[in-house]
Amino acid sequence: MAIPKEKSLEMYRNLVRARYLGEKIFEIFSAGGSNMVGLHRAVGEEAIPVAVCAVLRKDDYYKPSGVRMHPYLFCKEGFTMRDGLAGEMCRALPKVGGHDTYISPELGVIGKSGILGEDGPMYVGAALSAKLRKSGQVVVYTCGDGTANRAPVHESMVVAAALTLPIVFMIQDNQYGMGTARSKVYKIKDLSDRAKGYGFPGISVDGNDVVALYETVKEYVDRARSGGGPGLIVAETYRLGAHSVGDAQIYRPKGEAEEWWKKDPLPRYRKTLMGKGILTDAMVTRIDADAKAEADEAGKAALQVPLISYEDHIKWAYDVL
Amino acid sequence: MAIPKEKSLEMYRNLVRARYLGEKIFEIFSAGGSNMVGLHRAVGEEAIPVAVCAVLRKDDYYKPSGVRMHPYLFCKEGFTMRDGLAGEMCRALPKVGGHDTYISPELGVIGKSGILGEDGPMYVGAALSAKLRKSGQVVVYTCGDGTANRAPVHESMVVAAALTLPIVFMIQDNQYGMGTARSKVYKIKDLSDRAKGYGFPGISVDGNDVVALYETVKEYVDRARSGGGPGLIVAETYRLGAHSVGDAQIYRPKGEAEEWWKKDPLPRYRKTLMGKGILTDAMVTRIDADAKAEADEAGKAALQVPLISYEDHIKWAYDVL
Amino acid sequence: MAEKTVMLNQVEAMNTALKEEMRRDKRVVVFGEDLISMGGPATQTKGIFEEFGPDRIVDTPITEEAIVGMAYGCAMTGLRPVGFLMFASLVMCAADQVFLKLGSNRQEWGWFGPLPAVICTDISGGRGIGEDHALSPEAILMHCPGLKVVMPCTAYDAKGLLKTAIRDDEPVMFVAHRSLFFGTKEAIPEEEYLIPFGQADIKRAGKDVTIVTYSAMVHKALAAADELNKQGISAEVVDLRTLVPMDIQTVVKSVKKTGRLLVVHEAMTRSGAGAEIICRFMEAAPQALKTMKAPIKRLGCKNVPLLRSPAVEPKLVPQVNDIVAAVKAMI
Amino acid sequence: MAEKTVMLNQVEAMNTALKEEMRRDKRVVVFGEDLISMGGPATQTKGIFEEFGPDRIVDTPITEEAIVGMAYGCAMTGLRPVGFLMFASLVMCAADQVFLKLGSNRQEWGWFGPLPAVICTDISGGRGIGEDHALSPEAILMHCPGLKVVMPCTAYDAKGLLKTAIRDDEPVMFVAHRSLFFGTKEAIPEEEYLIPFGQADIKRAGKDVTIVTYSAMVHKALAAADELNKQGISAEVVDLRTLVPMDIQTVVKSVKKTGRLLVVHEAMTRSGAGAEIICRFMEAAPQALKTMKAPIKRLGCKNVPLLRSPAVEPKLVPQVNDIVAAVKAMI
Ligand SMILES: Cc1ncc(C[n+]2csc(CCOP(=O)(O)OP(=O)(O)O)c2C)c(N)n1
Ligand SMILES: Cc1ncc(C[n+]2csc(CCOP(=O)(O)OP(=O)(O)O)c2C)c(N)n1
Ligand SMILES: [Mg+2]
Ligand SMILES: [Mg+2]
Repeated sequence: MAIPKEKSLEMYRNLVRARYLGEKIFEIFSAGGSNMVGLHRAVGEEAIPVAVCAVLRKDDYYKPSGVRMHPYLFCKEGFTMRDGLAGEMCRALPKVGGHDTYISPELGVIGKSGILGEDGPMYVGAALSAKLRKSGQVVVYTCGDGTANRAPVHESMVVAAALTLPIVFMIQDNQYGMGTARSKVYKIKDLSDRAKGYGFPGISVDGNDVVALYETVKEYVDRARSGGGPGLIVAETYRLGAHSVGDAQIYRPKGEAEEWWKKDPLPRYRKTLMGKGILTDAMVTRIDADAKAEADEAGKAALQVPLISYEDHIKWAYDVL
Repeated sequence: MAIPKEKSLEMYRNLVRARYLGEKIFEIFSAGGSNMVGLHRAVGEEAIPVAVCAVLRKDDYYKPSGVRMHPYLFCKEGFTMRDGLAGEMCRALPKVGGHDTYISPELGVIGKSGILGEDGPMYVGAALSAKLRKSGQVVVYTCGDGTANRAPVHESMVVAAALTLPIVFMIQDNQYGMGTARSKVYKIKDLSDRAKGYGFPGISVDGNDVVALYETVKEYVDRARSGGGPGLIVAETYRLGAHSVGDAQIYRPKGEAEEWWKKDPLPRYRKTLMGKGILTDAMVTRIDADAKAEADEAGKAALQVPLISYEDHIKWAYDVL
Repeated sequence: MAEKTVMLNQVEAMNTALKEEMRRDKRVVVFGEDLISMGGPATQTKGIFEEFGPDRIVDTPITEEAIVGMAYGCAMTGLRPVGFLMFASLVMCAADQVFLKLGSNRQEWGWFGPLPAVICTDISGGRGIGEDHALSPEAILMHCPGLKVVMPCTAYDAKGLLKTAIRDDEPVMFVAHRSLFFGTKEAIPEEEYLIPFGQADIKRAGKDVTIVTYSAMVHKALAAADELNKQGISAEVVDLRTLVPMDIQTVVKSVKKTGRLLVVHEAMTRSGAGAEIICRFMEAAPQALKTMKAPIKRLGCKNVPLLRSPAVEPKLVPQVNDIVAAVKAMI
Repeated sequence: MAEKTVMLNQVEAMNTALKEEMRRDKRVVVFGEDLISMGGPATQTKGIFEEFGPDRIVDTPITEEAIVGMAYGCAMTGLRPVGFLMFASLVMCAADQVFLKLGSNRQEWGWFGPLPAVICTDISGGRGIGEDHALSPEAILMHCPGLKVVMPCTAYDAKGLLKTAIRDDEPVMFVAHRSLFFGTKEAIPEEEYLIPFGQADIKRAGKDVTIVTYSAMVHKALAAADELNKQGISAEVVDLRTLVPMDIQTVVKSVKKTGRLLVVHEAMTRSGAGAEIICRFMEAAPQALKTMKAPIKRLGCKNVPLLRSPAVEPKLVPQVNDIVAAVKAMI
């Protein structure tokens, strides 16, 4: 499958933007006073949302993985980097850009759960809805390797299989769930074996390889869209940093992260595209500068977005006391 | 694997006893006034508990399938037919025979859930306990094909795999969960494929064939006991009757049950044993007469067992109001 | 007004409500276990597949978490789903979905749009089938932000309230009672009607005591009122019909008249809905307490699990004679 | 008596309690998520693996239903398990296990033997991390037959109550509060002590108003009492410590003295524990209502989901000034 040049560049640009976004989040969080509740960094795992968003339609449904990937929704058509940042700080401009923090049904984002995996059934509902409405929409639901063990993720797969729903499950396998190494809780080497128990296709793919990701997601999304039902993609990647601020990482073997830094998707994809002549040094410099400027700008803009206020919050309620 | 002659006879006897027990339950229920809450018949599915109990040690843990199999605990060492019947009517002789209705930890029965599948994690706990106590006990946890899709059954398998626990999961696949044909909710033909997603052995076996069941259960229980971890056995059988009283069975194709009656495990096993010369006509007649007499006796005895009273029930409580 | 009526029991009334709403609004869809294959475990959805086809009603595997989560997902994406849970205890299998996703998830993340989802279920208590099957979950549902809680006791109310639930833009837990499904038929207007939420209904007027209750207990309270009447005590029976929102003003008005308040429910007493009803009453009428003729009383299931025995359940859950006795002790 | 003491914060006190009980009784085992790999998400289990090894502490996958179910299974088979849920909202992921299996299953089926299981968890509210993480589940736990509910607020209480919980033969929900884990260290006796369940503790004596509360809110109530004191109002702060069983007599005694009752909690007001506390008070002291100096009041979280924002949470959950204002309005 040849990826159109424009798509390739879009994905490269998004990878760079994603990297700067991550740094901006860290910067704002570290500065304090940002109304930001916690910090779960995602450096090195950005290829996954970038590739998924490159495949999806604007009205397709997408749930990025667990606690760390939501700001990366900015790659999805209709969202901006400012939104990703503002959402992280629980700020919102009601209806500006048609969305409020992280939820925007018309852009395919219907919610997320702080309790891991509970958003699975919600997105299965979106898939059922797409099927009943015959809208041609597809859902991509992503969760972490730790989360993939949870009950609601299982029930999601059961129902999606039984009803042949247009949903692609993705496990973002970054080798850890908090302090728990994946190998401690799975007796299968290849998490995509889970698909065998449900009777839909499953595949593992290098989650730091944008090209492989794009091709696999496209194949699975196309199949789902044409009525072929669900599938499972496991994207193998690595959580380069701590689970969250405060995690001393006593469980991590020495040298492991260093090995994975060598597989960083960003320089890797840059090299691929330069090898193909799609990217030049000049473009790299410009994309980098643009992304950095965009992130700076987005940071400022996000801090201008008003905090959701008590009054906003209470307005809708019917039995406040 | 040669099954010892005594085991074979024990299983045949238990099959016959199970059949009479089923009839006795039906009789008592139909007569009314028995304090019996509902009726879920299990005719034709008796080979499964019979084979399991023939393999297990007295102190092993066993949970028969779902709503219909609990009276068949009488096959387990230490239980009697009277207990199976009395349990069905919520009668109990505290400490007589060391057990009360259906729960008897010292005989390996720690509870059951009216909400399907929720007993899975309880029995996984027994398996963890056996492992931590190094007691050499094994757990067999059985549930129906419908129940096997539920969240807690999944989490049970996840944990059992991760911790290499001494537990054998069994799915009693009787082709229906209430009105839902198994084929409507599974996209896999062979339910034992579920094991592939957890990384432990799985196998499907003819659930109306006592010999095949015994051999498979023995292999899986022996492996679990020797530290080899969990496994999944799917016993293929058929729910010959309605789900429960009141079910008009509008969903069942004509003639389907008739086909399965031909596979009734009882005459089938009788034929096998007679072919091998283990059973004679005279023995058949005697076993039959004994079982019938035992069931009649057990029926009377069960109705003598006192109902659990309000006073019994309230005695243990600490904040009744 | 001599309206035309049709005789329906409660499950027929619910079935009719569903069909009427499905005809009126193509976005209404229904899903759950055995709804097509068996017409619902208690004929709630009989004939719906035949009339509306596979795009409007779906049978699921035995996956309660998924059913509730799917209701959220459908409601966020242009449909108006009615998800069925086979009995009310099953909210416990989908508790995070019910309590934290359906009721509060979108607002926790700062989105304040509509979520027109109904979860339809029924309490199976009163048959001695044990705690697992008989749970009456309203106190827990009331403690969740963002859920409306409807508990009808007549065919007329069930129909009107279910239709209102389907048209509501917020999530609604519609909790019927299985023991009432096949009760006496009632004359139900053929013409469409809705019953607004938050309006209690005085099922029987009286002047000596106010019995506040809902769901199946209304019928026991009415029977108790009959009995009390014979003994010269006149009881007013207030059926709350919806617990969120709760019409406490009707209760206040009634108690101002009678001077006595007894709250009755089937669920366990401790931390039950009765406590909330009593607190709301006190908050709405703080001065009433000083002049009431007897201390406020509540009556619910004893604080122990329901034994799986028809012989014991009636001793744990309030019965007609318990209500009679409680009232007499107040007088 | 000049006992020897050691300075511990609350999480250290809990950790010490666990270790003491594990040394005392080999049947005590501990399991949950990241207990070994990280010493517990908040160092609750630090050092336990090192001292007791893999037969006494086990790390599980992210499977909350399984954790609670396993506590049942272990407790029925000769062990005394302590299962950890990473934060208290997760009871919702294991709701059937907590509410219907742990608390009532064995008795539903007619078996009345012991079930010495502890589920240990903590509320994560107060940090603006949203409803999903901040749930305070006590009202729901109290509504389950068969569960004891413990909610300590000091290091001293946490240690003594956790030890009692582990020795109890009935299932206990031990619900700490994360915001207190790393608070000021307290002088904890080196010698062993236990705190019995069902004994409220008067954390501050006063004469004008009784503030009844528990868990983290005790500290806010104490701060409010300080502030009120400056304004000439003397508040008594009663810490219930355990909600089931509940020591209502201490509350009654206090209110008889003060004539005023305010109940405060962090959980949502509607159908919250406050309602039960108030009802129990009324039931225990029906005549008191006639003579109290002000209507009883409750203060809890507003009936909306907690927005995931540190800027808004304090406006939803009662703060020191809200308690002060509520008391002043009563006087
Ligand atoms: C049901 C549930 N259990 C536990 C937690 C606490 N928790 C938050 S993130 C996390 C690890 C998740 O691991 P994984 O799914 O692999 O995602 P990753 O953090 O690696 O992106 C845990 C255990 C939670 N939020 N929800
Ligand atoms: C969680 C849950 N959902 C639904 C029910 C209602 N119910 C009782 S039995 C049954 C069918 C179970 O099917 P299966 O597991 O195949 O067991 P079988 O009845 O065939 O033995 C259902 C849906 C229940 N008891 N628990
Ligand atoms: Mg991970
Ligand atoms: Mg079945």
